[in-house]
Order: sequence, then C-alpha cells, then structure tokens
Amino acid sequence: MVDAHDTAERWIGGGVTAERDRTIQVASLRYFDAAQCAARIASALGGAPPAAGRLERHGLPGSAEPFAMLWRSPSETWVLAGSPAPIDALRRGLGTTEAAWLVDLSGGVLGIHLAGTRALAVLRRLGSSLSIPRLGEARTGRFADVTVTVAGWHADEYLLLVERVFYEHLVDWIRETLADLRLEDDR
Amino acid sequence: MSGFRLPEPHGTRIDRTRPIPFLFNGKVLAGFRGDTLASALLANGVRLVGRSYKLHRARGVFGCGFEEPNAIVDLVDGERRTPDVRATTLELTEGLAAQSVNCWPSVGLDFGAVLGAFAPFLPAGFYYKTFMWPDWHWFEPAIRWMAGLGRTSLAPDRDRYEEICVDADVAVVGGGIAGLSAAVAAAEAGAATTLLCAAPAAGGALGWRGDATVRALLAKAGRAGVTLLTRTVAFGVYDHGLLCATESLAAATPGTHGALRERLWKIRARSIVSAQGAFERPMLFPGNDRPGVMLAGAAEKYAHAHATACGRRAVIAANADSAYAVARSLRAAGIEIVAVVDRRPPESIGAHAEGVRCLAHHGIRQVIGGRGVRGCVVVDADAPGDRGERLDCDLILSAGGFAPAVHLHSQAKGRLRWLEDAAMFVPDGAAPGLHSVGACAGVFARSAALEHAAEVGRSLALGFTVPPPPVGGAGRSLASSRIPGVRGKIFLDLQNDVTVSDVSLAAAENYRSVEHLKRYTTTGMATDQGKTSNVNALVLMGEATQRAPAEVGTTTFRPPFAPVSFGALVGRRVGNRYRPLKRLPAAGWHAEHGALFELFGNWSRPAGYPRADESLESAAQREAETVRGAVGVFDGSPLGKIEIWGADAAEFLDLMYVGTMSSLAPGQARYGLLLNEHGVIVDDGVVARLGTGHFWVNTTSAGVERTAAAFEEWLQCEYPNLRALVTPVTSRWGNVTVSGPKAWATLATIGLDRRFAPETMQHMTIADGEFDGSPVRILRASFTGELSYEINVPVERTRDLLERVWAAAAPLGGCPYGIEALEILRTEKGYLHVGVDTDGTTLPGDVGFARGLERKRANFVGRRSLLRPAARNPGRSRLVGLKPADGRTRLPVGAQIANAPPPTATEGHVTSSHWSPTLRAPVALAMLARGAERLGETVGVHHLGQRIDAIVVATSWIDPEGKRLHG
Amino acid sequence: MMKIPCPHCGVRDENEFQCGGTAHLARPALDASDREWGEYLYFRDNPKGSHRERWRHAYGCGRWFNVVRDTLTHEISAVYPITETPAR
Amino acid sequence: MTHRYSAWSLLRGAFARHANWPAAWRDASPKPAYDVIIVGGGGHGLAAAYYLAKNHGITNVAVVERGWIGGGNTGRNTTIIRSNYLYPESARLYDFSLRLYEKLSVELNYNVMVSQRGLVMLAHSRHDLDAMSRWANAMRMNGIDAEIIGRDELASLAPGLDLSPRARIPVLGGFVQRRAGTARHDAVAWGYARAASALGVDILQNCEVRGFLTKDGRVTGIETSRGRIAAGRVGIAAAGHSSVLAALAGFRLPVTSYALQALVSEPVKPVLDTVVLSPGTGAYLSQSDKGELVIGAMLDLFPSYAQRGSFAITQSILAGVLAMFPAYARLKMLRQWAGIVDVVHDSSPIIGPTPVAGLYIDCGWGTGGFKGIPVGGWTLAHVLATGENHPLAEPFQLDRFTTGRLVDEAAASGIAH
Repeated sequence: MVDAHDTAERWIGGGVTAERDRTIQVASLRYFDAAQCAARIASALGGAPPAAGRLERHGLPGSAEPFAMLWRSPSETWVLAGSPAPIDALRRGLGTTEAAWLVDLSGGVLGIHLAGTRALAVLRRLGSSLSIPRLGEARTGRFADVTVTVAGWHADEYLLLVERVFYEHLVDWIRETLADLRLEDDR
Repeated sequence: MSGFRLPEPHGTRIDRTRPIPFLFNGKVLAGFRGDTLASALLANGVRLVGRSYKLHRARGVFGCGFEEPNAIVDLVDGERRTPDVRATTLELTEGLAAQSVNCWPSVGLDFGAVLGAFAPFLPAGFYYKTFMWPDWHWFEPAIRWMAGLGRTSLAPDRDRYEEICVDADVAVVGGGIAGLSAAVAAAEAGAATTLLCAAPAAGGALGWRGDATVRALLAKAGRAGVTLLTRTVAFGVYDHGLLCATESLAAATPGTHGALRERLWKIRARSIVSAQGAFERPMLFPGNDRPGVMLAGAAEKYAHAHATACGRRAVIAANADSAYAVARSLRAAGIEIVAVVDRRPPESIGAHAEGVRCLAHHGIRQVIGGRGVRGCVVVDADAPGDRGERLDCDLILSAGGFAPAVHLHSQAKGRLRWLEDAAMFVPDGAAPGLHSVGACAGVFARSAALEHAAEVGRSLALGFTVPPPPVGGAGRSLASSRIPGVRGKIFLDLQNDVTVSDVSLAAAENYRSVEHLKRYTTTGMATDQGKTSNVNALVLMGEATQRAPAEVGTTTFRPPFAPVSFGALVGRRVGNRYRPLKRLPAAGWHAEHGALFELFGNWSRPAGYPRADESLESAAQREAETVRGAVGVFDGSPLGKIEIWGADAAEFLDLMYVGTMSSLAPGQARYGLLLNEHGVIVDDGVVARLGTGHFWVNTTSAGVERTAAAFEEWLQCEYPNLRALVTPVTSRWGNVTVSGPKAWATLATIGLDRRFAPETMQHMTIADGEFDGSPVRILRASFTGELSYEINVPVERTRDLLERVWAAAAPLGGCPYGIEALEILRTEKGYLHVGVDTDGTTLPGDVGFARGLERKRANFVGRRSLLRPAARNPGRSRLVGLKPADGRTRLPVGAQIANAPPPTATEGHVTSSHWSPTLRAPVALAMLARGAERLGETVGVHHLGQRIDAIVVATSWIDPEGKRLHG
Repeated sequence: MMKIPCPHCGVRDENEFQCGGTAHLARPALDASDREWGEYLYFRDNPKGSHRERWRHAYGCGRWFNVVRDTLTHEISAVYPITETPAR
Repeated sequence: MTHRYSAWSLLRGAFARHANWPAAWRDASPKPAYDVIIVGGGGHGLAAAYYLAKNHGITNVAVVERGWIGGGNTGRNTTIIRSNYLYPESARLYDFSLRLYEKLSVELNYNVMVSQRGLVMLAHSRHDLDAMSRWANAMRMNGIDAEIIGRDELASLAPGLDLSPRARIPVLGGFVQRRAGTARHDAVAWGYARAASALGVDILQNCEVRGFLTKDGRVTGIETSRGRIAAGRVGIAAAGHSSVLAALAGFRLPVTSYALQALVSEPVKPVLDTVVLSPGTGAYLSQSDKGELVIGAMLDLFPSYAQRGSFAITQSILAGVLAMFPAYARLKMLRQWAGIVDVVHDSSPIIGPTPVAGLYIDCGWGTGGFKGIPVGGWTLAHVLATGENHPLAEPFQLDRFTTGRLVDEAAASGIAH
C-alpha cells in the first residue's frame, strides 16, 4: 500500500507557493477561562491569549524568539514558534497553575505557508469562503474535507495548520490545485 | 439533405477563418469555430441525428439549447466515452467524434425501429399490464437491452474536476439582456456581482443578433467590475441561498487527456437574480417529431448565430406572435416562408406578417416525409377532417408560445401562477432570496425587461424594495397548442415518445395528478426533463379532466436544472483524496523491513512482514511465535491517545468508564471499557494516571476520534461544571511497542533508564523518561500477554527509536510483527477485540465484565441501560473459547453455532479464529448463548453448508494466570 | 447546504457541523423506571416545524450549542449556549 | 376484478385506440363512517387496505391520503427489495415480504416488475469478509439463500467496479442474495390501489388528517380536510410523518425523521446487472430497466421534513460511487430528491397497537420501507382486523423500547438498513 509519496516540501503554480514550515513548533494552551490565566501567560511570554477568531504575532520574524498565538476555541489557544524556546518559557512561566494547561503538539500539527496573489483563490478551492480568515485572523474549518486551522499570516499569505495524519492529504489537494492553476496560466 | 451554410454576414458566433473537422458516425464533416455540434450537423445537411427512446423513431435536431430532446450523442475518444451529450449545447472542437445513440447497427438502419409497427400496442404504461406470465424475468433482459441511450466506458476517467467556493452580494443567472442589465445595475450600485452565463459569450438572443445595446451593456459590465463566468450553467439553488453551477472547461482544452474538465461553483449569494429566459413551447400536430420539424426560435438562432439554414422552404406552425418575427428574420436570411399556419383566430394575432401568407385558425393535419419533412397538410381548425391543403416544404417550425424558465424560482420555493392570455406559468411573487427578471419572470417586452432588471439589480445592491415584474409582452397564445379533432401520432415528449393520446389514457385510468401523469406516461422524465413538454402535458391533462392547467398543478422543479456530471459534483474527492489515508510516521522503515501494508480503517499498516518465501499467513505465524519466544517490535502509533487534565478529571473518567479510575494512584494504569448510553461497548483501552488531575487515555486506533468527541459531548452538555479538559494528542506521539520475554533485554541496551526494568516498573504502570534527548512516555500494558513496553516518543523521533530498538532486538532473535500476528497473540490470550468479538449489541456482561459493577458508585455512561430486562436476560450471549473436536480444523470466523442442522435457531457465532503456532492447534473465540454455563459442551459450528464440531472452553489458552506479563 | 451560526466562530457551512439531535433532554437518575429511561433514550417529539436541537462545530472550535431550526424549511431562528435552558 | 390486464387486453385496447380502459382505481368521496380507516396512501397503507379486504373480508375501508397515492417514500426510494437480515425475527419478516413480492404481479394483476438480479454487499477488508461470513451464515440458518462471492464474479456482475488492490476503498469480495433485486416502485402503489379499489376500498386523495376523534381513550374517527369520518379502527402508515400523526393522537414515538436522498443518472445501455451496496462508502446503486443508474446512500444526519436533501450529502454520495466506479465520472446526475424516513434506534419497524385503543401503527421502517410494503400491509391488516398482533410482528412492538429488547440490525451488522 505504500505509494511513492511526495517528499517535496515546496510546490508552485498559478503564482502561488505552498511550502512546508519545517521549524514550526505548536503547543496547545488550554484553560477554563482565558481571563483567569491571561496575566500569567502575559508575564511568561509577553502576550495574552487573543480574542475569538484572532491571530496575534509577537516579535519580528528573524528576531530573537518570535512567536504567535492564535485562537482555536473558547478554551484553547495555540502557541506557535520557530523554536522550542518560547514554548519552554511558557511552560516554565505557567508552573503548576490550575488555571491553564500547556500541551505540546509539535510534530503532531504541521504547517504549510500558502503565499502569492492568488493564495486566496487556492483556499477557495479547498474550502468554504466562510472559513477563510482575513489578515490577522485565525479560523478553524473544513478544507480539503479535513480540519485545518488557517491563519491570515501576511498580506497574500496564509499559514495552514493541520494534524500530521492529514498533512499528506491536504498537500495532495493543494499540489493538484496548483498544477491546474499552472496549466490554466500556460494557455 | 436540406440544411446549408448561409453566406456572410450571417453567423455572428462563428469564425469562418477557423474551420474545424469533426466526425459524426464515422464520417468526416467540417464546421467552424463557434458552431455547436448541432449547428454544424445542420449546416452539413445532416437531418437524422438520433433515435427516440421507446419507439426508435428517426429524429433530427429540434431545439438549440437545454431543451433539446432529440439530438443526444455519445462523444467517443479512444477508450473514453462521454454518453448522452446534447449536441445543441456542445461547442464544436478539434477532433470531436460523435455517435448517434440508441440505434443498431446505425442511425439510418436501426433494427429497433421495427418497434414503430407495434406502437399501437405500446401505449403509456403498457408494461404494467402485461409481461406478468410466466414471469417478468422472461421479458426483462430484452427490454433492458432496448432501453438506455448512450454507452458509458468502463475505463477510469482521467480528467480532473475541481470545486470553488465564492461569495457574491448579487449573483445573476443568465447572460441575456435582462441578466446583463441586472448585473450592471447591481455592480454600478456597489454590489459584488457575479454573472453566470451558460453560453460561451454573454448577450443572449440580442447578442447573436448583433444588437448594439448588448455591446454597450457588456462594456459597462466590464467597467463596473462584474465577474462574468461564461460556459457556466447554474443548476441548483439550495438551502440558505447556495447557488451551484458548473463551468465547462473542456471546450477550452479540446483533445487533452487528464486536464481540468469542469469546475463546480458554489456561490454564497446574498441575493440571486434569475434571468434564464424562456423555452419555446412546441405545437402539437401529427408527425411533429419528424426530422425537419423544429422550434422556430432555434431555426432563427441557427441562421443568425451560426449562419446555418435548417431548410430552404419553411412552414411555421404558430400559436404566438413570435412566429411572425421569426418569419421575417428567416426570410431576410433567404429562407422561403411558405406560410404561417396560425392556430389562433385572426383577432388574437397581434403581429403582422408582411408578405408572408398567414393561415389563421389553421393547423397541420399531417406531415409528409418519414425521415425528413417534405411537406405538410394544413386544415381549418374547425374542420380537421377536411382534405385540407398540401404545402411543400422541407422545414416545419413550431412557435407555440413560451414557457418561462421558472426552474430556479421553483427550486427556491417560489410559487407560480398561470397567465391565461399568454398561456404560461410565471412566478407568483419573488422566491425567498431569489428574484426573476426578463422572460423567466414573464417580462417579454424588451425595454420593460431592461428597465425592470436594472431596477432589481440596483434595489438588491442598495437594500431597497424590489419592484414587481411588469409581466407581459408575449402577445396572446391559446392554452392548447393543437387543434382538436386531428388524428395521428402527436408527440408530447419527444425523447420518451409520449403522445397526446397517452395523456388521455392516463386521465381515463385516473393517473390524473401531475405526478401520476409524469410517472405513468414518463412525460418530462427524459434527459431534457420536460423542458418542451411540461406545459403542453398540463394543458392536455386539464383538457382531459376539465380543469385549468393551474388546477392540474405544477411539478416542483428540483435541482439540477440541467444534468450535471458526477465528476463535477465530486471534484477532487477521487482516489486517495476520497477519504484521507493515514500513514505511519515511520512508514518508510516498515517498507524497508518488508512490511506488507493493508488498510485497517483509514490507516495503512503492516499486516505482516512476509519474507520472500512466505505468505502473509505464514509470516504472521512466525512473528507470533517469535514474540512468545523472544521479542517482537510493533508500531502502535495509530493507538488513540488523549490527555485529560483538571481538578475533576478523575471524577469525569469514572463517569465515562465501566471501571473506577479515581482509585488509581499516580503512575498506575487500568483497563477500561467504554459504553454508550445504551450500555453497549463502544471502545476499550487503558487509562493511566500521570498526576492528581492529569490522565493519559489510550483508545483503539479506530475509536479515538469517536471517544474524544464523546468525552467532549458529555463534558460540555451534561457535566459543564466539571473542571476537566480533553486534548487528543494521537498525532503528537509515535508509539513503538516491544513485546516478548526478551523485551527488557532489548530495551536495556538502547539507553533507557534501569528503573524501567520489569523488577522496578510493574505491569500496568506508566512513567516518563528520556530517549536520546527526547522525552518518552512508557506504558507497561500488553496486548499480547507477554512482557510489553509501549514507548511513546515525539512523533518525528519514531523512526530513530525504531532503528535503535531493532538494532537491539535483531541480535536477540526478534522480529517486527504486524497486525495479523497481534491478532493471533491476543486471541490465544482471550483478549477482547472491540468491534471484532463485540458488535453494536454487546454489553459488558456478555464479555465477562459484569462483576463489580454494582459496587461502583458513579453513574457511568450506559449504566442504567444495563438494568433493563433485556440486559439481565440469562439467555444472553457470552464470550467463550472454542476448540475443534478433532483438534485440527480451524473454525471459520462468522460460522454459526447450533446443534440442529440449519435452518434452525442460531445460538451464537465464531468471532475470532487462528491457528496458534505456540499450541500447534486452532484457537477461536465465540459469542454463545449462555456460554458461561456451557464449558465442556460440544456444539455444531456451521459454515456455508459445512459442519464442524467444537468444544466450548475458557477464553484464555496461554498463561491464564498472567505470569508472563511480568517478565 | 445550510449556513449555521456558530456562537464562537461565526457563520459556517453545514458540513462543518454535527447534529446531536433534540436539545434539553433531561437525563433521568439511575433509579428511574424502565419506562422513564426508555422515554429518555428513544422517544422524541420529532416536530415538523420549529425544533430545539444541539449542534457541534466539529470541524471548527468543537463546541456544542443549541439551535432553533425549522425542520421543514431549515430556517434557523436562534442560536444559544449549550448551558442555557429556555423557559418552556 | 372487472377488467383484467394481459397482452390480450392490450391488443383489444389497441383496436379501440385505448379509449376503453377503465380507471385503475376509483376516486371515492368520503362516506360518513368506515369499519377501518388507514391514514397514509403509500405502499404500506394501500397494501394494508388490500389485505384487509382480501385476507379478512373487511371491505368497508378507506385509505386517506394527504396528497396523491404513492407520493411519499413509495415513489421516492431506490426500489430495492431484499431479505438479507441477520436476526431471525427480521429474516422472517423481510423474507415473508420478499416472497409476497415474488408473486405480487400475478396476485394484483399488475406488473410491478420484480427483478431479482441479486444484491451484492461488498467487502472492503478482511474484517468485512469475516463480518459477511457471519451474515451469510446467519441467513442460511434462517433458511435464506446467501453466498460469498469473489472478485471474478463481481467483475462480471459490475464491470465498472474498481477491483484493483490499490483502490482507496478496495473490494475483496462480497456476499450476494440472489433473490434480492428491485421492483417498480410506483407500480406497487398503483397495483395495490387498483386491487384494493376493485375489492371495494375507498381511496381518498387530497384528504389531510387534522385530528383523531376519541371517546374514553378509544379512537372513533378522524377529522380531515374533507370533513369528519367515523371509524371502528384506524391504522397509521405514514412513514416520515408518523410522529406528526402521533402528536395529533396525543402520544410520542421513538422515531426521528430524516431526509434520505436518492438520485438517478441519465439513461445508458446496460452496465450493471445487479444491486451493489458498499458498506465502506455507504453508497448503493443499481441500474433501472430504463437504463438510469439509481443511487442512494447515507441519511442527511439532521432532523428534516424537507424532501430535498443537502447538497453536501449529494456530493459525498457521488464521491462514494466514484470511489467504487471511477468510470462513472462522465455520467450525469439527471434527477435528485429525498424522502422523509422514520428512523428508529434499532432500525427495525414498529407494527402494532399504540397507547390509543383502536389506533394501530405501522412505522419505523427507516430507510427500508419499500421492501417491507407487502409484509407491513399484511401485518397491519392483521392487527386491524383481529386486534391481535400477527406473529411476525410480535417482536416489533413499542414495548421493546422499555425492555431494551431491540432487534438491532444496524448495530449487529455495522450497516445502515
């Protein structure tokens, strides 16, 4: 049953580049009440859990330890970072509080950056327009028939976060979409 | 041969500099870019294009769009066939090869046409009245062979399809002037507007006439930012304003294989405007199905858009003023108009036909020419029996009035009303979320349609009240488009060969409701879905039962407006994308070690690791034996993993599981059965306590999503006050399980801390450790009955761990083992496999978990159901072991247990069965009625007519005391 | 395909949700009679018209919530938290 | 019967230009009172009326239909008939129905086109094969034919089926009930209506029930859009609308109504010579005598009385079909619709008394009502005529939802029935 599956990590078509984020670390911050643990998180990390539907980016890319927090549900925020350091810092900062709980999901959740002027057009071919975030938003919804958290990362750039077991499926869908966009452009 | 190509300037839609050769029934013909297959066939003088569905009558092109009942062809491209394609909406492309359908050996010489001679014995529903003796099966094969239209290929379709989802403030369906006008107005008023147009270019009828207004509107649409989708057919309006359409990309990529063929558009529109126009209603007269009889508007379109004359001498059968406009237009193109035979009295005729002979209050009594019109006989409507007058012609055009295309309005739950004067159904007010403009709203006057459509577009954009349509402008038509009293075969539904007398028959036999009429006569059930027959059918039924057409009723139009390919509806959900396939994080390692992968649920997993000379079965035997004798390595990564955290986590788990989890000390683990509220076992697994308020839950690999969802549902809906959080972490952790007497000997050499040795780490405990700089979580639990370590490792390190473990296990005589070996091992031990040994009726008591339930305090899920009489019935099944009486014969899984020969009442069935390499004998598990009381009894095991005797035994064959678990 | 307003994520397509059936079923205690227990497990009003039911945003935030939906027209007239019980 | 249908009658009809055919059934006006009224003019209700007259000699019967007869699920299903059930109670019930179907055309003198082309249940894994082995063996214990078949025979029965081992949903084999197949759905309703009418039953179309009349806890008649009608006993056979009628009579049912979609393709020449059901995708399909592929699948899983079906479900049904038959991608969907099915937790019917004396019900057939029409009618007629449950219907009573003694076909087989 093993097919020769795609080991590439970058796909281009229709002016859109899809690229796996090799370094991304993901941790799930769980709580009963965001307000209760906001101060603690802020002191540990320098940022509070974002409001519903929001993505908050902290630090600049390339600067020491940039990280982002995105809203997933009323009891969950995902902390994203390019290295384990911010997540470790948060774990230390939280200590053994009863207010919040940090679960490392790194490796279990994979990231794909979708960038280009037609990145939105690609997302529309994966899922409902109702589930596509605007810049600075994060929405979890159904894309390629699986659950994907999509963040409006930059102008014309989205970060797609997907459970590891669905990564190959999502990539397959994206890759074929990009290939067809490329064919369309060639005509 | 009577159609021909008109000279320039005719042909606004064709490009004479781009000739396109194509094949029709094997013959090479030529058309131009911009032709449809139908227009090209007509221009080549082809009259006979197909055969009707029931009687195999010769048929020619009848219409010019979705209403076409006759010109249905198969497209053939090597192995690839596209069945049942409408020639009238198919753009001519390079290399196109079409074949007539439903004829053998050819469309000209069709043996099926002999059915025509039997037509008198084949009225509507004839098959309900005969073929009963001796049995329908005697007749059915022949009837099946006669039926059907095109042929489908059996090779997988290599083309691709995609889906796109967009938003619009206003979505306008129909690219005619009404649609354009509405779209331009909406866009100019600031609305994000999408215009869907079925044709390759917008403009509609005025467009192919070269009208200046259309050009101006198109320019405005571009400036106002209207998104124009051409070759896009809106086929459905669904719940909450979802508009669905398919865009054909095939014409843009002719001849390519494996290209994007169609795109499905899902448009979430705040408002939908329908501007789909109207279909022409045919006249009803004997022989109205002959090649050469066609819709008047279609002939006009072919002449102007495609420079195709459908004949040289035309008679127009009329019931509407539009006949005269067509007459003038065709005459200007050089086609002789012999006469307009108008069914209406002179005072109802609102148009003037200068220089055209008008026979008012007349109708056609007979069409001359079987395979092509050569003339017709016309009579006075009051004297249908008279000899009448013969008119020589090669074309008879039908102008019976119009039927507004109310399909989308009706799909959107809009109502209809009958317009007596014009004899048509029009929308009765707007539908929820959908407004009609232009001809489909019953607005036929051009300027009124333009103005109203613009007003609608603007109002929708700005949120104003939408004005009602100024219905009218079509002139007068009679409800009946035939003259009473003429005899002969008058066709109502051309494709299905439903005649006027079939409607009378249905009325006489009491199939009078519109749905009974459709179903009994099959009118409106063909591939055109009655676009030319529905109104005539309602009028005829009304006549037969003395009711107005509106009283007969209207059928509710449902999607699709026009047939939609399965491929377009499915989009990219084909192959592995049909359902995500889950692969192991270290799938490559297993492949390198000879794994044979199979699907278990959605997981691709090693069933075993057969060597070159081994079958899977013998590999599984070897692997199982190796685990019992030395050590085996298993990839358990799919095992469900859920973390539960919070002050009330223990209390919560007590409510979820049959067992009591709150009594676990940190570091301890316990087996648990999970029930649903009906008391039925739905999953099992191990619950381990990591800390006071922190648990690690293993579920089955198939059950993890279901289990996590159930936990959330109970927490959120029933126990919202419990402080517990549920986080599934399956994907985060790989799992390498090492099992066998040499399990620790293996692990001791990979650098694990000595505290994990079996002497210090007990069976059913959990502990965190470190492997090569990464955290690991080790659970001492066993699915094999041997000393086992389940090592959970960060998923990206799974392969590293496997390699290290393997390097240590191989020298000790170990092997990797797959699911098949695991199944042998757990059956030997009598370990339950939920979903295999249990089904959706199995209660805990049935598998020996009844004891202790009474003592538990918590009201766990499903508990109350276990107290019901049926759950306490002593006759219930019980999981037991079975061994064959002869000690050799394997008992087939699924075999039924009974002592009497079948047919008889079954007492149970075999659920798991294997040859045990350790015992050198077969072992099996079974569910058996009152099984617990029947140890030692001999029972009959029945499999597909064969009986095997077996003895009921306890479920555990190997190490029933469980000593081996401890190493 | 319906549009369903998730109270946390906003309006989404129907195929992101899972319907959990009738809302506000009171779960009887362990000492309930077989009849009461059967009523709770199986018997439903099943109205043709307005129906209080619960849905989960399965592909989104995962939260359950209550919906008032017409079973004939599929129009949704209200959405409210799972913990809220309306006055009947 | 006054006018028998036969080839000869068609021949005579032809000479009379088919002008002399009588009405297939009389359109009656409501009488003030009937011995028995049956609410619901679908297959079950019409069959019950026919068997009341035929088996029990009770002919003062009215069938009351809100719209037109056969317009509900009888005219909206995928026409499959079968008796491949696991439990003896179900097997007896459904096989009795299938045997009535086998003789129905002759019995009713109306060709209902029973076509026993077999029904194949596909096995997508070795676990499925084991489950089907259990199923086939259980059927044989119940005296019903069942065979396990391999890929070769599947290839000839269903030539477009993807049998490659690399298929996403692989097909390893299947099990077949050869006596299963299809019947012409409309004809079943019309045939029963014609035969019942000939025996004196009144069929009242466009007659909506608005209430039940009771006295001392016993039903005495019904209130309708065409007036009040008295009755000695009343039967309800209203499928997805059972709960609505039960509410009018003051009780609840263990039923939830869902939309079940079906669709047909454009007609093509024969490509599929059996009924194929794929548990792995939920899709099932057959080819009608007209040449249309008739396709059904899973429920729209939210309560609904709208006979439309959700577009998302249409898509997933067809995705399942293409997973099995990738060659069908170029076929086109011609019509799509939904029926409102009365789903019960154990996917088995309810046939017998209700909490209201004299009021009986036949419901809960869920997605499988069509195949149950003859036996549903037969057993409902029995209880209406005698006041006693028919032995076949004994296990299918409302009290099972209290005792927990369900006949859970779906749970045992893992397949929706």
